[in-house]
Amino acid sequence: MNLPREILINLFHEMLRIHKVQLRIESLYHLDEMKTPIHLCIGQEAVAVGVCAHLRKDDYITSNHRGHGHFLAKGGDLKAMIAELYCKETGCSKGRGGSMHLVDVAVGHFGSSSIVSGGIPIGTGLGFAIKRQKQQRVSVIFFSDGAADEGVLYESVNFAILKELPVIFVYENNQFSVCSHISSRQWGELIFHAIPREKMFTQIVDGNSIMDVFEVAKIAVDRARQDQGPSLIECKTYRMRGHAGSGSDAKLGYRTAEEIAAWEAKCPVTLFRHQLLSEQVLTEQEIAEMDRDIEAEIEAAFRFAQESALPREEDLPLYLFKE
Amino acid sequence: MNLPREILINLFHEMLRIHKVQLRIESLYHLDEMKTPIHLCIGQEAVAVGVCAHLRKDDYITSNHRGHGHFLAKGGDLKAMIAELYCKETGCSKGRGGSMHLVDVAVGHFGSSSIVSGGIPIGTGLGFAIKRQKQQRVSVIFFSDGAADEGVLYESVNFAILKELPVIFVYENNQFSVCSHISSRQWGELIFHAIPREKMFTQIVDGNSIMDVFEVAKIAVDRARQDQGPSLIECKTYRMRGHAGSGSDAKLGYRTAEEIAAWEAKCPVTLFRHQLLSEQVLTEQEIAEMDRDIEAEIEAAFRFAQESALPREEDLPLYLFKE
Amino acid sequence: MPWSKVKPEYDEPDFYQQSEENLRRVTYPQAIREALDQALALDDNVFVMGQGVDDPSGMFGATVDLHKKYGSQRVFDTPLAENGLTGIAIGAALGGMRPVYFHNRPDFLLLTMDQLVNHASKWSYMFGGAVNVPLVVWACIGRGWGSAAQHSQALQGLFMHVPGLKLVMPSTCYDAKGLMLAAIADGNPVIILEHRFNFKHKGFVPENLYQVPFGKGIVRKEGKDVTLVAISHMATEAFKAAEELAKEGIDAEMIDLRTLRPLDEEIILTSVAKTGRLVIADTGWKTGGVTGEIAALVAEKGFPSLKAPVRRVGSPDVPTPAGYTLERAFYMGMPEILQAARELVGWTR
Amino acid sequence: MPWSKVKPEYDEPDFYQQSEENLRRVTYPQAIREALDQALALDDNVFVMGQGVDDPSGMFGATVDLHKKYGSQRVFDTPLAENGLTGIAIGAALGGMRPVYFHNRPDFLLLTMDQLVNHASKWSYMFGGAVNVPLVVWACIGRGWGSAAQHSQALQGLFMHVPGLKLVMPSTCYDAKGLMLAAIADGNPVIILEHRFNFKHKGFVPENLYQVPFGKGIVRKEGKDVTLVAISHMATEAFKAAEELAKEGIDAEMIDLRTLRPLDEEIILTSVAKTGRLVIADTGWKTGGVTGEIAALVAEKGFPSLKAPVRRVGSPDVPTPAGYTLERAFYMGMPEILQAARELVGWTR
Ligand SMILES: Cc1ncc(C[n+]2csc(CCOP(=O)(O)OP(=O)(O)O)c2C)c(N)n1
Ligand SMILES: Cc1ncc(C[n+]2csc(CCOP(=O)(O)OP(=O)(O)O)c2C)c(N)n1
Ligand SMILES: [Mg+2]
Ligand SMILES: [Mg+2]
Repeated sequence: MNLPREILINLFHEMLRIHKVQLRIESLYHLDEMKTPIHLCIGQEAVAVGVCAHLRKDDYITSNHRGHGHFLAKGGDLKAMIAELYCKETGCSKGRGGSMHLVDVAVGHFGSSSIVSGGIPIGTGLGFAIKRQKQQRVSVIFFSDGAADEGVLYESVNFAILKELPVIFVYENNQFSVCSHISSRQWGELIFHAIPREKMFTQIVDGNSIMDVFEVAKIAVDRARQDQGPSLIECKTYRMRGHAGSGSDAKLGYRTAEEIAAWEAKCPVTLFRHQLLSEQVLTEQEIAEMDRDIEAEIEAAFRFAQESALPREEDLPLYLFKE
Repeated sequence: MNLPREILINLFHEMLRIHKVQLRIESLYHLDEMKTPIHLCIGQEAVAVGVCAHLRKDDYITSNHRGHGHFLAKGGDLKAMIAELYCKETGCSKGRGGSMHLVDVAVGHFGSSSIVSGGIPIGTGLGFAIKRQKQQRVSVIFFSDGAADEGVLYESVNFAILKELPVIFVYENNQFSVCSHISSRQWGELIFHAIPREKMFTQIVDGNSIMDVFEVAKIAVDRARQDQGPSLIECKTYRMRGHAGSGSDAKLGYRTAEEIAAWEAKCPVTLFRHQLLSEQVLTEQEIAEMDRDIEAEIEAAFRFAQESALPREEDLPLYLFKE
Repeated sequence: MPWSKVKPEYDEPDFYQQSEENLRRVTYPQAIREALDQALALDDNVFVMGQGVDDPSGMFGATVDLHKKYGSQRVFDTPLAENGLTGIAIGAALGGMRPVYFHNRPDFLLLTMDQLVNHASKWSYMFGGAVNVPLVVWACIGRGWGSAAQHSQALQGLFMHVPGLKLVMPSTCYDAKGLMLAAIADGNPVIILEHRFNFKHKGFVPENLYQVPFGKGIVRKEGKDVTLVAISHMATEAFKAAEELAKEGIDAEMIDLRTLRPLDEEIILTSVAKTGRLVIADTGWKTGGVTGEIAALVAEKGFPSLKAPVRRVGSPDVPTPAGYTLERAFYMGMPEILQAARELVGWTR
Repeated sequence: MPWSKVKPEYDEPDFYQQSEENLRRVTYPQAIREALDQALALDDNVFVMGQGVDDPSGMFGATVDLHKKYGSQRVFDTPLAENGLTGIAIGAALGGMRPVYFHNRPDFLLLTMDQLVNHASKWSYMFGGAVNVPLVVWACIGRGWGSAAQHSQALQGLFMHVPGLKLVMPSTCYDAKGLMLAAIADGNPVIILEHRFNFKHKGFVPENLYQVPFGKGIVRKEGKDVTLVAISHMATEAFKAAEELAKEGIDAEMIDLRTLRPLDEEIILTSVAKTGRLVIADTGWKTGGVTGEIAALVAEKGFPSLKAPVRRVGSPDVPTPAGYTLERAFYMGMPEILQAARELVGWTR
């Protein structure tokens, strides 16, 4: 696929930005100032970026506990996200949600659930609202293999096809749910790939290849926008860090150092970086500038978060209901 | 398939018996002595009989609200079933369950749920117990298209394949859930038919043909008994009466009189009756004798039920727990 | 099944003399249906979903033929898949719609607890008010004719424990319509639990579009000797009990709470301050449910005025039995309320 | 996440002086693990399942390495699919096995309410005792470090309302082992709700195989001025409060209920008959939950001996907030119990 330079650069920039945000969070987590359980998406940057690149501000996404990448790729406010990790009043969820519960209605992010699979039917319902209101929008649902264990996926896929909803199920198959390999939980390939293409477009892609994800996501998004029904994209990828918290978890022994190393070599950001350099889309220097700009933005976001005020104890009762 | 005469006769006898029991219940229901919601299986006799013909007394079944046929085909005690419909202390559930909640542990019937799909994981778990205890048993799960809407079916099928359980999912597709046609609830064919045969044997059969059901059920039961894993048999059939209570519901208009008539012509009992007569397996006179014997048995069962004592109010607290 | 045999038609006492000018009386299902009809006409974003809402019997009459008037886009049948469909309704609500999701029985809500309790009830709070879920979930408590353990549960005791949900239980045709309209207008998840017996009611219902506010109970009969607090079908039973007691010279005050979340604490405490005696009646299990919370409320905040122990009338702690002799022993009602009130009035240390 | 920062190690007071001969002290997770180990060794039909039971951290240590000792047939990881797996566990139990199903958090039990409440709790009753379900479901209440609304729910208030379930909430290492062994030996569905903070405990645990009976609370400290009733982590807080009160000259009696279903009514009523004052402390939401039921019990059956209003210490009626400043306001404990007890002792009409 031959893409205009600015698109390529933008894709790289988004991935690099997410990657760097994750690294910064990780590097500061040991200070215990972010008192919230974090789930880093290092290694999975291409999925969120490749899909969201096709989305408009008023399209919808629903996300899960590992949602930093989804949030940022959809255009969520970085300052508000970091402030949420610090549980500050200026956080996107006013410090009530923490890392697993991000929201940014302004960009169509209606909240991430830390109940695995919880966001799947909700995203399907957002697609239903789009259809009923005859909007040209798309609802994208991000979930991983643990969520694919849950029957609610079967129920949601059925409804999405039944009502021909503009919903895209983005299955980030990183093969693990905490320390359980998918093979100890599922008998084989996701059965929904057997659904006839005219009912639901489904495809398996290399989730670490931004180009592959981008290409297939385009088909799905166009389909949804033209009211041609739902799609399911399975992105084979890998979580580079431990399930929760910071650092590698190789020591736990549920996956081999070799396996981790093999995937490290497939880092989506590095791969794309090399591609863009070799194709001379970008120069080392341009990338270095990009690095600097992103670092500065991240620096500012963390300063904003650290300087923001904490929620006041007396405000505990607020926000239970919309009055 | 060439079957020994006694098997053919037995299959016919079982279907005829279930059919007659249903008719008798229906003919007496208006008296309001059976104060329990009934769900007749008239038109679906071949499914229960064709499958259970291969089961031993110590094999398991789980059933649903429309469970009279399953109960009787598995060898459940007719007297105890009728007494349960009269809510008597002599009922199989001591009058605590009613028509939707039959049980007969002596023949491997561990109770029917009136929560649609509720019995599916339970039957799967019975299969798990069989496997762990290295028994040569089979666990059969009866459910209909409404239950196929539920995600717990997806979860149960996955687990049955994952653990290679001796479970047979018997899908009685009578096309309706109360008044809702399956097409208003599901996008198309059951997706599990796409599962590779070596993982799970699946087949669609004419549920009104006792021979077809019998033949395919044999494959599934043999497979399970030889610990070769689960199967799913979809039996296309039709409910001749209203969803609940007695009599036709043609007047409701959610299905046409023509459709009902067309299926009436495919009554599994009548069809098989003609076959056995034309193939001279049975004579009119032998069938007449069969009729008489069955009528007598039913007569006795109803007398037993009517004459049995009602549960005593002071016994309300009993049976909550096993002490 | 012949429900007619389970409870006869019931003509509600006219609790609303004030409105002489318009005394139109309609049936309970008609009252609900009228609320839905008016809401559907008023707001394009309102829709009605649920297994069987478009079938000939239309939810015991509450939704009958609405699909013919508003089309299958706005009034439609659903797959069973209750948990998934609840999440879908939540998503639709987040997307600007106003779903009203019908279930035959509360028993089926147990399949939806993840989406109702983990999601709908928390969505506004967990995101600091950035989002809200205008969702109405409706279910009708079954009773009699051997409905048995899985088709007759009165689960308000569970939902009353969950912050972020509103819980509505009408007892009159007037409230059934007004509370449904208030629920649809509310910006938050509301659960309406009806009782199958109420569907036999005929009562006063204005034709206009009106709302009955949440958190406001109503005194159905004033009295000074003992307070009877009840909801839904038990309010009907308690009112009958109050009339009986009057014949015995016991002047009971009867309060219909109408909503359990929010709960009208004031109306209860004010009444107990006057009577000093409290009987609470609920259709749910006695232990750990509605009667417990209300008794605790008074033991905490109304203690000084209590002249006698609190009495709770609730279902025995067993699943509902199918058999009618056992049903007779299982279900509480007017006689038990009567008995409890008599005991309290006669009570001395 | 650094739980160590959330609660420090806690050395349990020795509630069991009687057993001088054997004062082996082990950690809370070790106590549970020992119970499982002994049950697995004793009965081939016992098995342990759940998402993560065989992972390196082994349910906070409670199941660690058991799969290595007993094999993946008897200690195995499961798909998430919580509702399906609960039904599968019920079926396995009906087939003669004794499943112990572990969940990280009670929040996930909300996905299983259909199988737990519509099925497991009713199976024996609904079939007139023809069948029974020996099933143990275990989950650990999370707290702190921004666990937030979906990973910290204390849902005992829901389960306490359901007949047919037994509900266990240990507060000591001794009880954690003895109640687990009693649960596995029981022929009925038992839910064990642990508290994450208890896992920091170290306490006396006999090596032998013993059971702590259900429905028997225990007086952790005798007293005559006020009764403190609590469970699980709140029992630890209440005990500390009782010790504080002693310094102030207030002689509090502290009762640890250990199980909520069955509930030891007698131990509560006997104590209140003596003290006339009651504070109830629970980790769950205040409204419609455990504290309400116990307060109601006393308002009903202990009224004559009550000298003051009942006080309930429970969580405010909001979802758990993530932020630590808000967590501070949300979580109740020793200070609130202390305050309530002081008020009651000072209370006059
Ligand atoms: C319904 C439910 N069950 C269990 C959990 C506990 N849990 C939290 S995260 C997680 C892993 C989920 O794995 P997956 O869906 O593959 O997402 P990933 O961590 O790989 O991004 C689990 C099991 C949960 N949050 N929700
Ligand atoms: C979980 C659940 N949802 C809804 C119902 C209400 N209900 C009772 S029977 C029935 C029809 C079920 O249809 P199907 O599974 O096809 O069985 P059939 O009646 O055709 O034998 C429904 C919807 C229920 N009992 N359980
Ligand atoms: Mg994963
Ligand atoms: Mg059907």
